[in-house]
Amino acid sequence: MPLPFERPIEDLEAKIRDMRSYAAEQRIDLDEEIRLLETRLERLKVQTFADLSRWERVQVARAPGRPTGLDYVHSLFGGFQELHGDRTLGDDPAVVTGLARFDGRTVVVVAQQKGRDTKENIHRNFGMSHPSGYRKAMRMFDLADRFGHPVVTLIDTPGAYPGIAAEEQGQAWVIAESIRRMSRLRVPAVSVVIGEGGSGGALAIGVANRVLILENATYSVISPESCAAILWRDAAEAPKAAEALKLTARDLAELDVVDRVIEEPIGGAHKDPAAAMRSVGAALREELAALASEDPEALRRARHDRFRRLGRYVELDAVA
Amino acid sequence: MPLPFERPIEDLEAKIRDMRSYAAEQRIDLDEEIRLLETRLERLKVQTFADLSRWERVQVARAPGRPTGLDYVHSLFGGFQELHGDRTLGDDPAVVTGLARFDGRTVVVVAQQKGRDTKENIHRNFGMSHPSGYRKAMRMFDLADRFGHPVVTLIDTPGAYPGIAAEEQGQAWVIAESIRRMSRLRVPAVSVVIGEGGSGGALAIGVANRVLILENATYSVISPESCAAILWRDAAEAPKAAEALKLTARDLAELDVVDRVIEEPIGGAHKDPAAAMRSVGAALREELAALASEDPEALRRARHDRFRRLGRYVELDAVA
Amino acid sequence: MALERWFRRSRPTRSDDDPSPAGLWLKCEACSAQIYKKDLVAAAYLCPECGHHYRMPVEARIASLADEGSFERWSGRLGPADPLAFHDTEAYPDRMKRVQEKQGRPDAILTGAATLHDEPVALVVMDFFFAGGSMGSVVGEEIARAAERAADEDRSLVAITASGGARMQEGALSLMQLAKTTVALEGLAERRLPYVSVLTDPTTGGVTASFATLGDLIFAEPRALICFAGPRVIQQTIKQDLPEGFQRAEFLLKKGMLDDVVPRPRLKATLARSLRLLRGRAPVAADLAEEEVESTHAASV
Amino acid sequence: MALERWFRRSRPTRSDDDPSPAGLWLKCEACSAQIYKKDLVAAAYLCPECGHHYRMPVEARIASLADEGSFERWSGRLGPADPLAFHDTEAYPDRMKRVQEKQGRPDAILTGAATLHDEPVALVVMDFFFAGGSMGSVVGEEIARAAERAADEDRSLVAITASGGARMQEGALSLMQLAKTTVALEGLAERRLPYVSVLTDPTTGGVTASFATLGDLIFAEPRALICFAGPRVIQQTIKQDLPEGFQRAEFLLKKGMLDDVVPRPRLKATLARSLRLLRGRAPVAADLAEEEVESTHAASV
Ligand SMILES: [Zn+2]
Ligand SMILES: [Zn+2]
Repeated sequence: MPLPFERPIEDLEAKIRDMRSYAAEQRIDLDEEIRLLETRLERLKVQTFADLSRWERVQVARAPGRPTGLDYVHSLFGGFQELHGDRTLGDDPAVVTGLARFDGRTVVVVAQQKGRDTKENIHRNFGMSHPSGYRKAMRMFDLADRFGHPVVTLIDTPGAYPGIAAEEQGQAWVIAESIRRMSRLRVPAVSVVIGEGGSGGALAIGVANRVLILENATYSVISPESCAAILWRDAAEAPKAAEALKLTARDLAELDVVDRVIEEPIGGAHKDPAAAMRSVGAALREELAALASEDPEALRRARHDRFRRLGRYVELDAVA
Repeated sequence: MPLPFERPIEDLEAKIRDMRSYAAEQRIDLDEEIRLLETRLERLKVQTFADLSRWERVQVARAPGRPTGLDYVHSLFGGFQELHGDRTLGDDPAVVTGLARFDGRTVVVVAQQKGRDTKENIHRNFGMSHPSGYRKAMRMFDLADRFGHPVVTLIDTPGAYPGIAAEEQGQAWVIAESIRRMSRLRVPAVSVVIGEGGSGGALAIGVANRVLILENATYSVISPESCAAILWRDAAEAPKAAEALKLTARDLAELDVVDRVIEEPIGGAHKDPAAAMRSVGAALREELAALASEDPEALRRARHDRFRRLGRYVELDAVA
Repeated sequence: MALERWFRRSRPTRSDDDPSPAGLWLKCEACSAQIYKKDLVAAAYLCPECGHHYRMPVEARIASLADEGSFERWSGRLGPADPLAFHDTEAYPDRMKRVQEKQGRPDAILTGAATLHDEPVALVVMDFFFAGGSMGSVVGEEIARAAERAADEDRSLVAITASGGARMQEGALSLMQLAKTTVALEGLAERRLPYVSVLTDPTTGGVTASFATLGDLIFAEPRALICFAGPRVIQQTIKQDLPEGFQRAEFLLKKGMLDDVVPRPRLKATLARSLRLLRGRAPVAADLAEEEVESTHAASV
Repeated sequence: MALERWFRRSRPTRSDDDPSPAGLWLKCEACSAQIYKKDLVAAAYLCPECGHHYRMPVEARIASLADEGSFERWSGRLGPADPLAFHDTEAYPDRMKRVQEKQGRPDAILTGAATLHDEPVALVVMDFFFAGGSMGSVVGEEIARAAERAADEDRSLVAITASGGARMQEGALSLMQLAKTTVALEGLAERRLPYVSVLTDPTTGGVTASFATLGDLIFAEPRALICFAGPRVIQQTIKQDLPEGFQRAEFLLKKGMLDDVVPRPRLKATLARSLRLLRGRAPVAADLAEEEVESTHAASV
């Protein structure tokens, strides 16, 4: 099912298909006409995706068929050895972790994982972690530090799960601890927001030296729906909230929240997952290579400074 | 209720009381006779406690009225600030932890706590910890290291609790981790076995620079009852098992498992808790003072070496 | 992030307001007794009848903790920007102006130096009556600066938290304050200076998920609501009633998340004693005197 | 400590014995199929019908892991002493002598150097058929020495555990092996050398509560019983039936205690790949070939 703003594109694509089969059946030469339509299609796609509203980008970030954490893991990394469990409470399927090879080095991978279908979505709790997932991530941070391997995290979650067990088991405590633990890493850490960067549940594994984001991914303090429910008292005002929250990749780059925006194939990552994954791979390769020569303490310090700086405020003395 | 071997002593004590009140009532001078009986009583006590079988010492180690962890904490330490919780699963009442003042310094205290009556025993699970208790202890080890304060642990447990939740929550995992965590401390650590040192559940908080034990306390790989049930196929053979296991303070000193035996008042700590606590306080003061000048790495190294050495085996080359 | 109902345009629920101003009498929300408001204020915002802990204005909190005349304000020179040009039914700067005037400070926080029974500390106190104590860039920056200055001046850090969570109007920048406040605590750890947090009613969302729960010791006030996701969010998610006492301080103590629940009258002595113990100093008489009245487990009032 | 039923004087249950010797045929304890014992041995002690993992003799285990001809024995020069002069129905030295003759080694452990797909390791394999794999001073010392020598020789450490727990006949000295084996692992950690433990059926008591669960990675074989307190001890304590699958490898994986459950045919490749990854080396073809047949979650056979 196409997203609403994808309909004109799909319509035009259908028209081109029709014309092609008509030309073939009737053995008429419509090549010229088809070429013209294809040019128009290309322009339509570029235009549509350049002009997407923030709310529409939220739809792209959540689109079915968009590559998930495990898709990246399997396409970008070799020899993946999944590691399970938090050694405390359980093994959270909403976070997949392990060791893998990437660009000639071992990396420790922490990937939030939504389902690729309904069954997997239920198994993965729609990518919403319990405390156990963050404890598993922290175990990976420890492992990375112990053996000196870089950390790659892939962020894609609506948020940490809001449930009874999650609260009982200290959801806030593990998020805070994970933020601290990741900030203290003495190895390179790169995070990529590949879909939804949902609030504290995303930041918990996002305290990296370099924070990358895909062009149509989002990263926000609150979901547009919840924000709308609070400020407009109506979740249906989510489009307004999305606009106000400035949660797109370009917005976040302007706010220095992310360091680099990775372009998606025209039409969005869900239209060409392989191309999207290649782009992420290329960006990751560059970032990890750039960090490889830094010494452990410098890496920690740089990460500390990066997050220490974030925020905008007014010096009142200067104003007065 | 006296322990079986305490009966002759209690009888003699009763006789002396009778004679005193008879003398007072009848206004007869029996001072000479009473003095003689008192001398005999003293000798009987000394003899009885010198000759206790290992099984009888097990009884003394478990005797009601014997001072518990919290009794020591309140009598020996000042300004006790109890700290609760493992920040993960719960707050185990079978282990009491906190900060306190002792001999002019701050110490971090970890004390296993049995009940002083039935109600408290149920609350404290008879001193048998769940994983949460060991995690709480580890949190204290972290705190001690972070602020550079010595650790004092008081050991008194039949063992780690064998139950469904305890196994599910990784009882073995936390004991192993606690052993490791304590062995890595970079501050002085002194453990005192004040009652029952029940197997891995005791060792988990017993990896100290100096391991002290009260004269009638025990420390064993398995309880005499369980050992008897396995080897003699009859738990009633516990006295035989206690004998074979060599689990008394003197035995353990000979095996180098403990470094120092603290004398109890004649008749056992339960007969004069205040005196027993004073003796423990004096021993602790000496041990902590001796360790105070060691540097952090030397303390860790010495603890490592102490436990690395334990064990007795035969070099077969030498034998052959 | 927890729902921040305190940003709703109108109808703030009664308990969101400072209980002290306006009207002479109050009906206790816990025991229904009629309370003379002056008595409530005089009793550190405890119900004189049942001991119920009311939310406390920032200045009263500082007065209840700092030794007399010892408090020296640090915060106040930073004000909120409007990085998103945020506008819901009202522009963010306009909304801020109103709250600033009401609360008499530029944002939802007051920080400064003080002594607690002669123990030098940096105090960080969140103002729940200022936009629900929400954390934006100013709150995050003030906390970070206080933590860093505490480390420089050899002071322990004490944070009294009360917050609806991160501030939506500054978007992802508010979210980043979780990381900023966290990394700013490192200087204290490196210098072996204690950081103790005290969670008061309510402490939720991004504040709970960052510096509030990173204390070397974590205390909470009786019955304080402490959570990541608020009760209503959870109820909407799971469509079930929540257990009695869920997300309250006493519940979290049982779940192992707190070092203790400390009633307000014992808070100053508990803090001073804990800080002195952590710093290896002998507690002073005032701390020990309070200790005598303590039971092993914090009594709920 | 877990009950060590393997020390009972008589009636050892069938599965305590090496399944290979005596008799040509065996009825599978899992699927009841008639198995030709030579087939069982040839298949690394997996039931050819249902894949059930039988307990494996130490030499067969080493053959299944070490590259051909690569194993070099380290252990064997230490024998048990009798520090307690222990005597139940039989003197401890007499009992040891019998077991030593049966198993052909001085105590319940074999250690040595090997390569796994060319990756240099120290192998520690516990012999469950030797007095229930119980850990006394010799077992503890051999493990400690193997860990230390691995660190000296720049090898990873792989421990294959199978044990009823600490050995009663050496009393508190056996208990101290929990600490000894733990501290002996420190050299590996300091040199950034991996330690991976593989828990096989059964791993209980003091072994589970020490080095076995301290691996950088912890794997287990399918259906292996892994516990601190044995099922019977727990049943006696709580007087209730235990849940199905309780304390089995798959159960513990779900509880977060294991990195994965690895069927025996994939064990060597999984170990080699994991060690190479941890050491920052590219996996070799043999490890990756095996990987293709893996699903995300370890399949139970
Ligand atoms: Zn009231
Ligand atoms: Zn079979």
